[in-house]
Amino acid sequence: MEMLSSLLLIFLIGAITTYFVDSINRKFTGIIAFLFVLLGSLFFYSNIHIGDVFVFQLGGIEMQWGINDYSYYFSYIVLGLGVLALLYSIKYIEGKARQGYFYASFLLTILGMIGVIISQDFVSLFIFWEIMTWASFLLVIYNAYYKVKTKGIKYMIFSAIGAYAMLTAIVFIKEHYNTLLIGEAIERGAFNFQQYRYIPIFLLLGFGIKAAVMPFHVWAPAAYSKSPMSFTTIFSGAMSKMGIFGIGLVLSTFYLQHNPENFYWVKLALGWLGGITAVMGTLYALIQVDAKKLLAYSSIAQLGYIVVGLSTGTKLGVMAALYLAVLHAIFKGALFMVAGAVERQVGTTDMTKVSGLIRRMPWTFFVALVSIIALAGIPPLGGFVGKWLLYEALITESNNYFLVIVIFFSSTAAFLYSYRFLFGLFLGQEEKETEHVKEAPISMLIPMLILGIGSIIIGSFPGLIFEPAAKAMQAIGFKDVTWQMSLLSNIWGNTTHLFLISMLIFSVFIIAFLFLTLKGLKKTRYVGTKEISTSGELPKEWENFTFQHNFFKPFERAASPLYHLNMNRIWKDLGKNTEAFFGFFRKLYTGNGQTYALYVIIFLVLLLLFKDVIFS
Amino acid sequence: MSNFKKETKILKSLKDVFEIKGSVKSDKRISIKADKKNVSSILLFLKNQKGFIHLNHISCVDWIEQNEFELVYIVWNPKTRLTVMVHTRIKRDEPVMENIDTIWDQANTYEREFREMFGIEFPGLIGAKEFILEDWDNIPPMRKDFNSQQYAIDTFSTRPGRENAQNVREAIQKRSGEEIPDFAKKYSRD
Amino acid sequence: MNDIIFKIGGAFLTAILAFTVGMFYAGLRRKITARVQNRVGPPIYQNFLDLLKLQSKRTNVAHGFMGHMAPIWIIIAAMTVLMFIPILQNNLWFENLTLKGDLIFLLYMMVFGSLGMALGAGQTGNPNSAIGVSRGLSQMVGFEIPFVMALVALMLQFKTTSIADLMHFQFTSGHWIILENPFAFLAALLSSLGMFRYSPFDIVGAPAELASGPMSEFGGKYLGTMMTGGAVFAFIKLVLFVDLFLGGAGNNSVEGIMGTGLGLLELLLKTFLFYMIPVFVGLVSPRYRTEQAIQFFWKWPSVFGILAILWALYKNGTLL
Amino acid sequence: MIREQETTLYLGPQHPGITGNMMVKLKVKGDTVIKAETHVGYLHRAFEKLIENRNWLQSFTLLCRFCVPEPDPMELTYARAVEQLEGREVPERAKYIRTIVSELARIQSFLLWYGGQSGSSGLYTLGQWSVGDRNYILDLFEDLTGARIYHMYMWPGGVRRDLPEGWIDKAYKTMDYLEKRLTDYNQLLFDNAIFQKRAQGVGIIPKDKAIEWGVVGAPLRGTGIKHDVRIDEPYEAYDQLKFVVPTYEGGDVWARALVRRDEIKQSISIIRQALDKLPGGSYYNRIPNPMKWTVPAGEAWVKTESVRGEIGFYVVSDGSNKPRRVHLKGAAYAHGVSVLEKILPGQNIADVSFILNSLGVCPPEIER
Amino acid sequence: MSEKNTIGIPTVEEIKQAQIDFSPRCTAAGRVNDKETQKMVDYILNFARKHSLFVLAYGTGCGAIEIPATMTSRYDAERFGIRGAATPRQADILMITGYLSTKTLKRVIRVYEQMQDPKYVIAFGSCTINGGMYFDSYNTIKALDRYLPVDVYIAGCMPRPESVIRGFVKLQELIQKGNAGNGECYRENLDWYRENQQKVIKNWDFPENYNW
Repeated sequence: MEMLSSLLLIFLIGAITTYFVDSINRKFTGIIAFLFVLLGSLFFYSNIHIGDVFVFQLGGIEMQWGINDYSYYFSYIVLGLGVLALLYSIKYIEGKARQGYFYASFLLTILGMIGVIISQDFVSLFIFWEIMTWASFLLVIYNAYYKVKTKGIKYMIFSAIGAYAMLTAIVFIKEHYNTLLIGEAIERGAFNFQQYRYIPIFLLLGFGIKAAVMPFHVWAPAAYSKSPMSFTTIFSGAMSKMGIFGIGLVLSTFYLQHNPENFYWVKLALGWLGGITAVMGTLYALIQVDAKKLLAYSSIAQLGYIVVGLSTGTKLGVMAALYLAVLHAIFKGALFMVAGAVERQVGTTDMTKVSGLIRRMPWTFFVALVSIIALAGIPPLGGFVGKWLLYEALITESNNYFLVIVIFFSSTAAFLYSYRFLFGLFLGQEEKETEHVKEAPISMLIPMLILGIGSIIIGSFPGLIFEPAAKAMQAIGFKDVTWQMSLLSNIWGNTTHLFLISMLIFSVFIIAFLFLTLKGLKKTRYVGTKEISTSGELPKEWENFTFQHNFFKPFERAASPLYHLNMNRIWKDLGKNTEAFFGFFRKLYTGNGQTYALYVIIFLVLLLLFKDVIFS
Repeated sequence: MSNFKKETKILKSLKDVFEIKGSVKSDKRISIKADKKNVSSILLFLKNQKGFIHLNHISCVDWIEQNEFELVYIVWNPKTRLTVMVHTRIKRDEPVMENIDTIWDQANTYEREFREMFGIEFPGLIGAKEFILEDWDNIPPMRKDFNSQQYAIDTFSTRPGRENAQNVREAIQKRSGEEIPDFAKKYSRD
Repeated sequence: MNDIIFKIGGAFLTAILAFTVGMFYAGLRRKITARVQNRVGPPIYQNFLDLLKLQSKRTNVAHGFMGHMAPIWIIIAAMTVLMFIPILQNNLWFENLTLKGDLIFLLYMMVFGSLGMALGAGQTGNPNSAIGVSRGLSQMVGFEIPFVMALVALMLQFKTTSIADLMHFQFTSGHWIILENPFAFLAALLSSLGMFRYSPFDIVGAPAELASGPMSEFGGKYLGTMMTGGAVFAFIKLVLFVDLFLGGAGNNSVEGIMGTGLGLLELLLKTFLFYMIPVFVGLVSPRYRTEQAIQFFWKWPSVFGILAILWALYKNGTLL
Repeated sequence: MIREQETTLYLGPQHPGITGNMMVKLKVKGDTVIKAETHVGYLHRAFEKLIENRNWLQSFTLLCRFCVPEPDPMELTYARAVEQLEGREVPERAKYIRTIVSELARIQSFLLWYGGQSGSSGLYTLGQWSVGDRNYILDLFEDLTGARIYHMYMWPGGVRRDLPEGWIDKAYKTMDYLEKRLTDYNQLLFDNAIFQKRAQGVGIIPKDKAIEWGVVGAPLRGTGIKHDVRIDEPYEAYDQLKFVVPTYEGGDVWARALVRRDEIKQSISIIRQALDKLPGGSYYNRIPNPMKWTVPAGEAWVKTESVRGEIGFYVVSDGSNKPRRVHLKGAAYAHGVSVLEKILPGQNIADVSFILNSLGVCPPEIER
Repeated sequence: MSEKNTIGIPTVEEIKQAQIDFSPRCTAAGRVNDKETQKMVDYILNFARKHSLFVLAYGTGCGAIEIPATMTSRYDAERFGIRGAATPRQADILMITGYLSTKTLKRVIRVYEQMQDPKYVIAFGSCTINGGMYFDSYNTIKALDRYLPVDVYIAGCMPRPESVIRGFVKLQELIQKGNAGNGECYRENLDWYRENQQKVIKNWDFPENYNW
């Protein structure tokens, strides 16, 4: 049973080793870090089995680490994406300063996430959660080492709020249910909304902040877009799923122990929260000019779908959520990698400055195209399956009908930013400024292509994900979860045959492609983007022919009432109003990770000391 | 006809302020001749004091015999409906005229045109050099000493049969050997 | 074996039917337009000639790979959607894959073509194309909302997400959905105006504004293939609406080829009648600006959509 | 070289939305116009240069081609300028015929405007109707002058031909027909909610700046300022006929459209009145042999109201048989360049062609 | 005078020698098909081509005023399959409606080259034939066929809609015979055309590697 701790030890040793290797020879830092993660993953999948439990005492507190189907499912996301992201990092981060710092934090983050997955008691959950948060904070500020206050402070503040909320909930659980083990707490009904309903609410708050749910999403865009892209892959792909992991855990009791109809408001609130998150994320994504920020907002929207799926509490809905969790990791991981590749090769991802990269970076474009189609949910790629499950769950199994419209609005508007991303970076005029740009190096292309091809395969065979997802669902209490390899069906008996669809699309594609290409092949001229019909005029060299600014201005004008709900502004106003009152406390927030850590520990100690006084 | 009361009043007030020659030409038409340097102040005076807020037209005539360009500014008062035509002459050798597009924006268009077609310079004029023509490398075409027909023959390939286009009827007659038809004779006068 | 013959033969038959009917309807539209405009108008088969001419252009210009692919996406979307839409009731030849996919799939698949075309138009680098795409996608968000509301209403009311089931219900019960849920029909009808992209919603390729929008750089075989796709899509939309609201076609008990013939006749009649609505609206309407078009869809059609859902819940007994 | 931030859109010269062979270069951000630049010169034929090489009468063949949609006011203005220089009297009948012809020309130009304005907003049916019905006016012209577009009918001293037999009846009938059709047009265009939405508040010319900017004609009357050459300086038979000059407040496309809608009705009424009152007598004061015909030295500035607004001819004679200078001030001269460049920034791309049509920009008038 | 080719129109060399005022013609491949089997296909394709003529929306001169009349209700050119096209990529016919100023000529050449084969040019009005009344203008070209291959001339100033339609019908006859559409000839004799074009257009700034 030492396996779990040795797994964590591998990552810890890796972190320390990379940190010191960097000061000796910078060349091998990335490779070593990658090898450590690869080793850790191989170790995890070869030596650790479902059902492993490791119990030990730490300072009088009983700790329990273990693995079940539910956590095993999330380990795919963390370790799979972790390996790819580190492979990608080698070339991405090459030549930059502070590589040891980067890789050490990276490995610590993975360690934290694995820890969160395997911990079965609240104390270790909290500790690993904090390790994850700190390490990721170090990475968020990696690019802005000397401007920490402006870049990382929002993430830190919201993480702190989440951590305090979680801590409060843990203390309450210990108080009321006298246990720190998650399993026991669930059995004793700690997460029900009946008795001490602030416990699940505090927990949901803690997890929801990490999952960037609606009112607390404001940290996400800046944090996602400002950190190095290879890390954002993990950050948005895997770490936000830790929030989902937690929300799923909390809600599982709710599904199992109670008749959810009695607590319709929980479903309603969570569902609408997810729906609004999705809509706002989408609306803000489509007005972004920075591709990274666009993807960041899009991540928020996608997490909104997952929350909606979880909130339904039905088999199809939770399946949709779990499916989307993996799929989002796949396509959004790939997209962030694409953005990183563009950033590395061109120097910027500002869509008003870059255009026409398709001929310069064809493979990157291919990955971007596939992932965007998956993101937009267009058949026959994987994204469609998620959308289908979500809609069918909402229509057939939930009676939250207007939420369907909201979700549909969000996912239709997602076409807009999907197109914007592809057009902004890869299509449009090929300018002289980008003539020198070359394709990304092979070690960056491989993880991108793996993820891209992954979403193609999953589109035809979603059963590959359904299988572990079904097991995970059984682990959190659903019974008789059925799935098929490439067939979707709802409770009304309506089906969609994905493999058939893929075959049909593929065969029509072949026929149409052959017809259109072979017909008049000799007389078809492939010309550059400068040879367009500009009303007979000869365009001047300095004139810009790519439509880049305010791309969806008409939509923005039509939907202008929705844009007035700016959460960022609300938070800012709140901050300003309370500024005077909390003037003193503000001084405590230096934005430095270490002082922050100190405060957490002080708070913990104080809480334990005065718990009788406070909670009696 | 009226006795041009309003017209003479305007003329008199102009004569009080500026050194100009002028006359009332016809109903609602006041024609004045001014020196080149006075033009912009006269126009400003007319616009701001007398209500001639509408710039109707600016024209340019090439008096090659006197070696001068004549610029005519035609302004109009929407209330009294009078028109003042301000004439000024500038030397053909140094064709520079004051720029008045600060008084009326649309004067810019006229001035760009004159710069191109007559070669008159307006210091401080904003706008692309090429307004109507493109890649023009000859003398400004609207000058009287520019021979359009000769230029056309030199530049463009013409189709035979147009050499003597002035007397079309004769040419037709010569070619076809036909008589001029009666209906055509009716319209030809001597 | 017999099954495969039916499937492949049926697929070809459906494709040919959709293509022919779509092209003839486009010709008919031009003819009707001409008659309204005091003109004689082109012959009804004019669009076939246009297509033939475009395909027989000797030279073609493509602006790169995505530009080359643009018409292919449209064909793929058109053909795939066509295979999943029931043309006739209980007819083996026209059954195709109707039971293998549902409305959600159709909704998403119908977007496939426009998005692929948008990508192709984007690669040409013509600013008009990009502006056209921006307008088109924005407008799509507009009209899809009431349309989805109508569909959700139908799904809730009849407890199915399959279009074949909806059609079957209308056949067996004899009640057309236009009467069962009139609000859904209204919402869908108004959004269909946007789907057909005729005036007042022809903002994508508005000639006086954007030359021809996304199509600006496409000519010859590319434009011809797009025209084919467009014709098939017009047919698809019509059949979809007829299936959903007007009882579908082939509601007869005649056996064999006669029954098929009668069914097709019914289909033509219903689709023609439905087609005349966008055509005549288009004839007398100027074009909206983009945001006005979106706001149009978010006003009355969406109100009808919400009413449709409430109506469906009321009929279901789940309201209140 | 620094690439511009704004996207460049060439509206013209080859573009379905441009009103003639010109180019408006738009710099756009989003779908909002940031900067507009008019480029002309595509139609430059050097008329004014050529006229200096023609004699006084030969100039007419060139003159009418100044602006294609409405050639007759050009002839009329030039004829009046020459008459003014020469002091030649025009018979009363010729004055009435000239009035009728110039009003007919206004109507046919209005019908073209209907087509342009509705076509640029996507309503093609109206364009088909009105441009088709315009042929009836052109038929009248053809009976009268022998040509559909370029008539060269109004000469110094009167008109070239008398009215043919039965022409008056035909003119009455055509007017009746048009009046009937106009209600259809107006129902289709002005009662249309979408057109109202499109036209209202778009392309606003401020009232206090309009005259100073050089705005004339319907755009000026659309801002609420009543100015019409036919009333300010009546020519031909206009002082003997009753008509109203419509004005509307607002200065937007909608107000301009309303002005034009009312003006076409006024034109029909003017033609009816002129036909009613048509006096007898001679239609032409003969001029001498045009090859030797000289005009006394002097200058003339003559204005006429065309559909696009006031046009003027500045004619200078040096006493020879050829004009010294003929300079046209077209209505579109200010509209097409400086006014357009002022009002386009801030507008939507969708409205550019719409505004161009409502201003009646006619490029050959600008560059001649 | 050397012997002439089958169509009876002199070749480029002959023109250069004799200074005859004709633009060069050619019997480019693709126009004539010897194979029997191709004839039927050609017949059908030419039938489609002649009945589907997309006219580029480009009013190059004052003749553009009769185009609306031709297209609209009384004359209704759509009967013949004639309709407008917004961009050169989609168009078949370039109508030169009247005189061409040198500034416009440059744009017309650009637009013509962007059109796709088979493409036709209809020259409209007397001024495209020999300069018309602008014979002494310094800014308009006098003979269009020196700069672009013209298929059909329509004489008159302006030509009435009837004659415009007659011109289209004439073009249709040529298309059916396979004699229209000089895009390939233009390409073949590009040097000759370029020489003429550059004589008029002083600042020749067309892209060098311009693959139209």
